[in-house]
Amino acid sequence: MKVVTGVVGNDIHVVANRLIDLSLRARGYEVFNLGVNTHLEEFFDAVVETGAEVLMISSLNGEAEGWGREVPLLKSRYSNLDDVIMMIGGNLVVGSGNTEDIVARYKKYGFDLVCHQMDLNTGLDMLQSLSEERGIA
Amino acid sequence: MKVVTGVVGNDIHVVANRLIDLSLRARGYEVFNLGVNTHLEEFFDAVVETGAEVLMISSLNGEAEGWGREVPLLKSRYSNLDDVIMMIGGNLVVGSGNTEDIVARYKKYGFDLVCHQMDLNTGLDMLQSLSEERGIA
Amino acid sequence: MSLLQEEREIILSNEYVDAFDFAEVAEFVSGASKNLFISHHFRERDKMLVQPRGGFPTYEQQYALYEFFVDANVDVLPLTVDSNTRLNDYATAKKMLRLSEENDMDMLNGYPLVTHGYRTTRKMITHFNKPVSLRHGTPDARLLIETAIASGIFEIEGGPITYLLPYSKNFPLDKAFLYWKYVERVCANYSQLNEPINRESFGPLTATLVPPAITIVIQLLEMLLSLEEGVKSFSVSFSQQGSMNQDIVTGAVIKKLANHYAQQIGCDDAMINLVYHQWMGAFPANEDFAEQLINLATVIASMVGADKIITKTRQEATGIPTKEANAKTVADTQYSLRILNGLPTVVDEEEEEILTLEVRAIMEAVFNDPADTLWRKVFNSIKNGIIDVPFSPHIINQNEMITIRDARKNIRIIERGNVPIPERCYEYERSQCDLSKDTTSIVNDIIHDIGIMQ
Amino acid sequence: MSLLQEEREIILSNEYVDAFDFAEVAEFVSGASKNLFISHHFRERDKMLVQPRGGFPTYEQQYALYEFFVDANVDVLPLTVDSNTRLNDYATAKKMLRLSEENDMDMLNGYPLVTHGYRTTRKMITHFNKPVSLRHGTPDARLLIETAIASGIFEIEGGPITYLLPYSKNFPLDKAFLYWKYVERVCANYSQLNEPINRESFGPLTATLVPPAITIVIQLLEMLLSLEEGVKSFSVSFSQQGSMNQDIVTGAVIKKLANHYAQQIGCDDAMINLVYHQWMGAFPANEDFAEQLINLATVIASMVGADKIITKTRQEATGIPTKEANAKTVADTQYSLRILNGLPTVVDEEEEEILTLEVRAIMEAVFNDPADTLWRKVFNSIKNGIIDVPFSPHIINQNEMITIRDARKNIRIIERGNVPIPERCYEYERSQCDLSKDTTSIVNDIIHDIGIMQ
Ligand code: B12
Ligand code: B12
Repeated sequence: MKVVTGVVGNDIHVVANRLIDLSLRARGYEVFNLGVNTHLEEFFDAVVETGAEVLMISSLNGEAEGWGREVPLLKSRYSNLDDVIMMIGGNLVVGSGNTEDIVARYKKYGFDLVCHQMDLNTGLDMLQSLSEERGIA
Repeated sequence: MKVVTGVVGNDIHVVANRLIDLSLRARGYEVFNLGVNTHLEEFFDAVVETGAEVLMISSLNGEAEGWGREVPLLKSRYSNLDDVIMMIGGNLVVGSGNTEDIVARYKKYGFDLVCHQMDLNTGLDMLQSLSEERGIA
Repeated sequence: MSLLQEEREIILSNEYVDAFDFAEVAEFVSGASKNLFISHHFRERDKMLVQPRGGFPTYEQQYALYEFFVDANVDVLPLTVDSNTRLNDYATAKKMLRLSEENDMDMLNGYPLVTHGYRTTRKMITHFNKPVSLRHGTPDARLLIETAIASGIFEIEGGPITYLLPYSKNFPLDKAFLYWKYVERVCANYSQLNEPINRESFGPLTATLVPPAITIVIQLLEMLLSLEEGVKSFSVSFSQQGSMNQDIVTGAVIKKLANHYAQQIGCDDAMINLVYHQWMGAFPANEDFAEQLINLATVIASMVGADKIITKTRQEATGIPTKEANAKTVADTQYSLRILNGLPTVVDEEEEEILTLEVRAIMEAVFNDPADTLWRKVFNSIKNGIIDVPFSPHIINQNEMITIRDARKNIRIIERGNVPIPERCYEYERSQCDLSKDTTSIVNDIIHDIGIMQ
Repeated sequence: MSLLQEEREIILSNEYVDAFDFAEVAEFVSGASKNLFISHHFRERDKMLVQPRGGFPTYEQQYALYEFFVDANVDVLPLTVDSNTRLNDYATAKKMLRLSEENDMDMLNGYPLVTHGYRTTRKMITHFNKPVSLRHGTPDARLLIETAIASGIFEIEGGPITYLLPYSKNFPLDKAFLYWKYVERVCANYSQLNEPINRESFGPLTATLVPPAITIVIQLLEMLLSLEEGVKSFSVSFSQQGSMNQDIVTGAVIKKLANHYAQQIGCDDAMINLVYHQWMGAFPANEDFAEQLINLATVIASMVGADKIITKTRQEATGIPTKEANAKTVADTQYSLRILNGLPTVVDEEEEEILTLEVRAIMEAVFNDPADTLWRKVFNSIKNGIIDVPFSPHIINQNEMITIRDARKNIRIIERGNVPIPERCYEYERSQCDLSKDTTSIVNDIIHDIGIMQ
């Protein structure tokens, strides 16, 4: 299964990104890692180009909220992205916030899995369950 | 002006007692320091013997509450103690408590000045005001 | 029946004690879990052991406190005894316990162990199955110690000097020595049944400007008095003094000399450990600051290389801490110990030499006392001021030694009184301080030095 | 008109900047209060200066933050810039500022200084009359620095390497050098009008397993690039590394070599200071533990003998800290510094020697590059991996050096890549680690070592 991953926006926190890369490979995924400082269009373009089943976005520095709001509009400009599993994790707000509220908000932006300050392995387990559910594992 | 002072009960915290001794003398009082581990009767006996105008009790280890309750009964057994300024200070409860409640309680036990966790000099200034008020300074 | 056993029977036939079953207690100790013995943990440990302080009036409160401590990953549980029991005033303790139970308000500043008795207390101790340390401050601790060991408490703090000079106004000193001789022998005897009972001396003393030479001498003497009676596991201790370097020097000298003197009396088979107390003097009222102080103490304990640390709480300035605050310190201290890596080795040869000379000179003066036994030599040395503890409330203490802090906050002896500080050391100590000031400013400096952490 | 001035006019004629009045700004700097200059405080200070981090989107929030800091007895105020402004994305910064103002929700992780402009910001800075330090992470900081100095911010953090390799993915390196050359010259010029503007390098880099040799080399090179342009007050810095001893050694070596190399280029008239950052890596989520970590950092900073400490907060793992949490750290740190007395002097000659040899070897390799100017030599050295920063996100970084922690948690180089670590040092570093493990366990060790404080 193909995964496009990277860190969204003007965010350069790379450590998690390196670990995600390692972990995805260890779990047998084919990884296209766009690295840090990746803008939304680049993510969507890469998904289209690679035919990835999963888009896994990280955000650490608090920018995600700003970018998240752009997702619905931008996604609507691409066709054939409806089946892609959209996943986001890291620190999803500036400052601290209530996880339930945050999850609800990001689901509205179009994400299937929202992993605010969640341990990486828990997040990857969730991905596995969801892909099995959707019969794409 | 004569002051009887000491630390009440099974309390052996001596540091404040030494400083109180020094400070009272520096302010010109004649001091009868009974030291630590002094029981209520010893205080009252000393006031009677010396003819002191002030009884200044310290309690640091939290025992005061237990002894305070005995004051009204014991004091009633002595005559001529009504004009003595009764003062208590230090840590007046076990654990932490609300200062207002503590002051009210100790006033009921018969203390004129209640200095819970109060700076020594503030307490001694209060003593001065009160004695001036009562015309015994 | 031995003399000791006769004495034991008299002490334990007391209106405050339910029938004491010697045989049952011996059986209990013989079969007790190794986990209850701190001496066992000292041998097996790979990290500094963390022990809080804490005692509450009722059984239920103490039990709840232990639950909190265990959640916070405690290594050694404390049982701190209230101040009435400490002064053998069991009647008041009993009354205040009843008041505490009835009024939902604490009328005791610790756990009245004798009042609760060993049958009740043992249930709690064996339930938690952790080593428990008895903290009291009692000159006559005979009844208390019997009750403690029978309860499963296998570490006993204190000693005839350290639990007398800071803790009592006029308890007779010779009595204290004899009562503690009893305690040592009871501990030594029980030690033969299972792992050794650990004895720990109380190095902090009055926690107020006590110079390291006095602390160390008293630690060594209590160690010798205990080993003499057959105790096989002993902890010397001291508390944070205000200067990191002075603490490190103190730790090095006390370790070196403890082994030296233990060997001198042929007791090298005993295990000697070092315990460090987080700051024991006047605390800052600001609770956030108190935490910084506590954390600094943990760092210093590591640099000192202590085997156990005894903690304080953010509420120290206010009153008996809540179980929450107390458990928080334990968790924080364990975390700090975990992240304290790459500690440098510090050696200050000059300071070590001065301190060693001081301690050896005082020890020699004590040994040279003409009395026939060590305890009588020590007794005489306190009476004549060869040993002098600043800020002791006890009437027998000379109170002639004057100490003050130098610019680096080391505690320095500026008046030695009758303590035989060697000339060279005395000059060195005084040379570190500004002695040109008048008496009033020196008194003000002392007041300031007491409140140095506030 | 000089070339520099022409360039300045171009940069400052920008749709995001209100008309920049050069003459007025020069006059403001000339007459500015000495208190605004950290260089002045460094000269006068008798204690370590305490500086928090902090930037909020709106003027009102930033003002309120400063009020809290002043109450907590701060020495140096921070102005941390948001990540859009850092990457010169002023359009997004402007949009997000509006969203933040309208929505009562922070959409920026710092203060968008260019968007607010110097006229507004100067009001705040001069009102508080404390030195302010600009924290950004911007490769092209020309516009930002002009705005900062015009606002009364007289300490500028960063440099062409330290604000590029950790902070950017693909910003061209040569451009960064030229843009920073501009910054240095602007700072040097303004320094002639009043007290010197202080430049500070950003030693923490990626805060993830960077070995001290790399940190120090980069500090020294940025210092030289800055002094070359006429800067007269410069701070080298590094952050807590995880081993107390390694930090002390790093501090000793960096101080010694900074003076050495400054002298070599005839700049001994410049003032060089040392700044220590509390732990910059992954923090524990438990906020109580975070405080222990912060406090430990303060202790180490004192042992290192830093001139300034930059603080973290208990909320570091969670998100941008509240002003309350941020001010609390300042008050706590000031208290800790006050009670940290009697610090021992620690010297580890062997480690100092190894580290010094490593740094000098890398410096020599840089100097030996055939290019004509220092900045080009450095540029080439980064390109060919003579300088290699672990976990840099930048595409030009070699990423061939591999580091890991030894048993005492020192960061050790186990693969040197193209970095000219001398043979003897390399053997020493590797000999401290267990290299018999397979690759998977070494990767796991690295993950563990990143999270060492969690
Ligand atoms: C190291 C660090 C830096 C380094 C980064 C070096 C580098 N190039 O990587 C430096 C010092 C350069 C830096 C800079 C900045 N940083 Co920073 N940084 C950190 C810090 C201390 C550790 C991050 C880290 O490496 N953690 C280790 C990794 C392994 O853990 P992680 O990143 O949390 O990722 C884990 C999980 O989140 C999860 N995860 C991540 N992504 C995903 C995705 C999915 C799908 C799933 C399931 C899980 C998952 O898995 C990872 C492994 O467990 C954090 C605070 C903290 N966490 O302690 C702040 C932090 C992330 N930084 C922050 C900020 C704001 C900045 C700056 C803007 C400066 C500033 N204003 O303070 C700049 C950013 C510049 C930019 N353009 O982005 C904030 C973000 C605030 C917010 N969200 O509200 C934090 C939280 C600090 C704080 N409290 O203010 N930073
Ligand atoms: C040093 C110390 C000791 C030393 C005492 C040595 C000695 N002989 O003096 C040792 C280690 C031996 C000790 C023992 C114990 N201590 Co103690 N000790 C302290 C400590 C840390 C400092 C006290 C001190 O010297 N302060 C410096 C002096 C100058 O300040 P001060 O005593 O607060 O006095 C000032 C004011 O209160 C005021 N003041 C005092 N009296 C009066 C009177 C008047 C009229 C006025 C106006 C002002 C005033 O003026 C003084 C100068 O500013 C305090 C906690 C703290 N404050 O930080 C605990 C503390 C007082 N101890 C306490 C306790 C409980 C004990 C023990 C029972 C052990 C235990 N269970 O923990 C035993 C007591 C044994 C006994 N029989 O009493 C508790 C009391 C708890 C409570 N009230 O709820 C405290 C608060 C610690 C705590 N948080 O648990 N202790």
